[in-house]
Amino acid sequence: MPLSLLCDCPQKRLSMTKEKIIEIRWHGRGGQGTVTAAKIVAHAAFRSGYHGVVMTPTIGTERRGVPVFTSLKISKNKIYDLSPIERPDMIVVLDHVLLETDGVLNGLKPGGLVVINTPKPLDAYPFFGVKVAVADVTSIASQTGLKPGIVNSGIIGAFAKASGLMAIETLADAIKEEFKDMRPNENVKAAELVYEKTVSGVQPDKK
Amino acid sequence: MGRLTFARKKSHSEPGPGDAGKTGSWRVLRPVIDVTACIPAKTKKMACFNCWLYCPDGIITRTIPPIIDYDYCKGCEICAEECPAGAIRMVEETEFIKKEQ
Amino acid sequence: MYVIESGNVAAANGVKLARAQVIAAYPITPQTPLTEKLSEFVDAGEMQAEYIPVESEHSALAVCIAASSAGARTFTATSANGLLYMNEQVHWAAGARLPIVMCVVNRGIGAPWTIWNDHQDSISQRDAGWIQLYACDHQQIIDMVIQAFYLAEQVSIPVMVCYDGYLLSHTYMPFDIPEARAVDRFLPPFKPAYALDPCRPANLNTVTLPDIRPDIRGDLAPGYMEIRHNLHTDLRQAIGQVAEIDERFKDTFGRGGFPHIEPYCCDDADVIAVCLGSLSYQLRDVVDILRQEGLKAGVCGLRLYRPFPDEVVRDALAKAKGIVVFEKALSYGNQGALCGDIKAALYQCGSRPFVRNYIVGLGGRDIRTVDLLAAFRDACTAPAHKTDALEWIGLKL
Amino acid sequence: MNAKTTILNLPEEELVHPGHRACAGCGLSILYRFGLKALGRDTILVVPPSCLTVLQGLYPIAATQLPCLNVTFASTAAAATGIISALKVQGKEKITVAAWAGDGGTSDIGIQALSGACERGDNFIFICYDNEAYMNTGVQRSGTTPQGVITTTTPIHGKRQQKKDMPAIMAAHHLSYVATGSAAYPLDVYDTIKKAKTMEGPKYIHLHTPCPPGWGFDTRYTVKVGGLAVETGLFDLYEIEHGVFRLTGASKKLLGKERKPVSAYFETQTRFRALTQTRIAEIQQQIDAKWAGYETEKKDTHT
Repeated sequence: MPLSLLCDCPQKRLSMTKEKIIEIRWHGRGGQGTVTAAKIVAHAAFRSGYHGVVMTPTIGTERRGVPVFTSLKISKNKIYDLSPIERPDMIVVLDHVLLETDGVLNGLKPGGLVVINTPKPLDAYPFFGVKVAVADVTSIASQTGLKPGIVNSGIIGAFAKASGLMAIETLADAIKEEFKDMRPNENVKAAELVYEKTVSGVQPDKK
Repeated sequence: MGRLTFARKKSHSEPGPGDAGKTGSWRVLRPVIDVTACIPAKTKKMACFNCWLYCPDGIITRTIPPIIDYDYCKGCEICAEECPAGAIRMVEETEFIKKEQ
Repeated sequence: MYVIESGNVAAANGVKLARAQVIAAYPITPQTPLTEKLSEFVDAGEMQAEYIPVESEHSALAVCIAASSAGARTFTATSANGLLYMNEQVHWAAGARLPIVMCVVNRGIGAPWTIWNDHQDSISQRDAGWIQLYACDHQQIIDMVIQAFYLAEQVSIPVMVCYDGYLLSHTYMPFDIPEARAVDRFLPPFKPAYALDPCRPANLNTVTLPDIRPDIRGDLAPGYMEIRHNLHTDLRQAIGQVAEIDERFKDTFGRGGFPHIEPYCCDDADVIAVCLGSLSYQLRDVVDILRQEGLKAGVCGLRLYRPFPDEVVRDALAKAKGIVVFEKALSYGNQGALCGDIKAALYQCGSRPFVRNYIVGLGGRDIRTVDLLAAFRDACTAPAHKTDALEWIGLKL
Repeated sequence: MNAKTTILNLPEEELVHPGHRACAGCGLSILYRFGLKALGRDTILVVPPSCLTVLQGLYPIAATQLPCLNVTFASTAAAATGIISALKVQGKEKITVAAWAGDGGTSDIGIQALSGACERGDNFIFICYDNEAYMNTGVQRSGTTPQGVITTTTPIHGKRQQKKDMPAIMAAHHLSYVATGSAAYPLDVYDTIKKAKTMEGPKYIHLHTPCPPGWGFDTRYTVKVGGLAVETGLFDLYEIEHGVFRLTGASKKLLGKERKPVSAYFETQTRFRALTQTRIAEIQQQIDAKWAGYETEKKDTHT
């Protein structure tokens, strides 16, 4: 085989094997429950038939308040590649302020999805060529009786609605299990309410 | 794996006398008890036994009279030093060799 | 029962199912959550074991050495500098022939400080006389821990179960937790050939002379060299026992079949990648891409690194044109330790494949699939100018 | 406390086989004989490298009749923990676990593990036989070598630093029992270890151990030299039971009496040859001050 043929566009070929894997990156702050949110989705994904589930929390010295991220890869087949997500299909942001820090949206695939917990309206996020979903998770969650600042259950509702990857019922079950000793019903309620109130849209490319 | 097989696979030592051989050969001077001066020997009573007490090698008996195991006695002289009756005399080993000859 | 949990939790569940009786550990990243989980099991009464919060790794293994000598099934875990701090004890445990199981959650070693993954820690202990197993995913971790106790007790040699720090230890994946009753059938309680006992006194690990010497019955007992020869011989024999245990495990739990190496697309491969740990799974994706490109690539992960299964390795690799050894550790000033072992194993072959050595991911440097692909492809397509020189992937000089 | 043991009612059985490798006149040999008598057969020993390793025999013959685990230098007390926990899971808690380590294995390389085991409260007896230097490797200074002592690593001027006060360090761990003893008083050592056996948690016993070759005296004087250390008030016999300090044995008898001058002790050993008269006078002052304290305490407790 000629060398030139072998070397053409490794990225493209790479994506051929990887396209079966959905890569979701979760951004939050240390102590906000980012890992828990991703873990709940991981459980729900597994139950929805995604046999390949790999969730990797921030590697290193996690400290409260520091921006952290968690990677979640899901696939119908076993996932062998544990390398970090470089081109996420979806990005979930537990705190809109994090968008001001560098790198949160790095590598997002064209046509990908950004889910944001924000009090701002959808048009405050003019990201081109990607789908944006917003919900004011912080205030919706506090209406359910959860302590102010508990957003990791609520954001799952926004994720469920915007991604369409798995049923809200499956996610609700996973939330109940994860929070079985910590207000399970309120947490499920938060996810359900947020699910209802999530709005999303795709900003058309300027061109 | 049996115990012996296993014991041979590692350093597994079993109790027994004379790890260092007959340590009596280390001796230059031999403690000899003078039964006419030794308190238990003289009084025929269970008494004193400082030699038994202080012997680092535990080779003197607590009997009347005390008996020293010359196979293992290293000749440290503590018994002679600690005998309140001065009943233990240290004798050159060469004298015994001469006698045997 | 399927769960989605971290690799450390997988290991902890393996230890729980194995009914370890004495657990000693000292916190060190990224091992800590494993022993935290075990202390939780013990505290909650889910596990009947003594959990000893020691004051150092040296003492952690001291506790295991002594408890094992006194007849208990023992476990500890550590990483990186913790393992190095144990070093003396690591050798001691093997020489004393104690079936201790230790998880080494692989991490790079200082200086400078790093908390991230590479294999320098366990590789630095490869000559200590332990059995070393490397896991690729959580299922392997839990299964390997259970098998490790059985193996260790069969051959009276300690076993290290190594798995990648963070990549496996802190990553969540689905895995099956076997049923306790099935594990009990697989792994009977620990019955040592000798345990410290006032009724049968023995003085263990005493000074041993260079030459043989009669015992109290007058029978000749081995010298230091014979005892060490025994260790080596038994380690070599353990290669076969690893396979038997794997088969037994497969019969009970339906998982296994790769006791020594885990080859992927190796049968007709021109060039085979060799490595330890989860990297071999990542390389499977690379192999898939290369195969799509029409290149006959394969990857062979080693699960058993010590004793080195050289015959198995030779059989798997000798037919290839080239071998690419990807390593997360090296013998500084020489080459990767695994690469040296692979070369030695292939030395007897009539026509030897070329062997290239890539160093990757030291101190947690991201191992990007594209980089692996480029290096592997290079080895596949331009083997003619290949030399023995060590190459580094992802180095930013 | 029970009636004191006498020479006549000490157990007859020797638990150390004769013909072992210890030097003639070894202070440790005396202590070990009576230590094992006190511990009894239902005991498991832990021993790090030291003269005791040699005394106990080279493979495949053991001089000791008790089961013993030889362990690495730094790990003695942790190994004791390991044995205790293994016995516990097997329901054999009645067996006594005793560690015997030298001064280096206790106060230097072994102190981390010892402190850890004592903080954990593990039920064992730690016995330090203090011959005040690394004797097994040929007399190098240790943490418990007294000031001024000539060793092979303090060859000319003697050790410049003070002796580490190991029993005080152990007492700071709030142990149920800390006690000292000396090879010159084997009966007291026997009673002390017997008493330690009745106490819960970690127990620490520090034994002053004259060493003829290391200290530089004739083998016959082992008991005499050990006795002088006590009679001059330099090394004191005491116990600290649940935090309460009291002098014991020969040291207790010194209260209110005149003690021999410390120079009488120094003169018996060549290791003190670098001590100047001024230094000896200073040490004498330190001893006098310490004993003045004991006398005051005694008065306080009596009033």
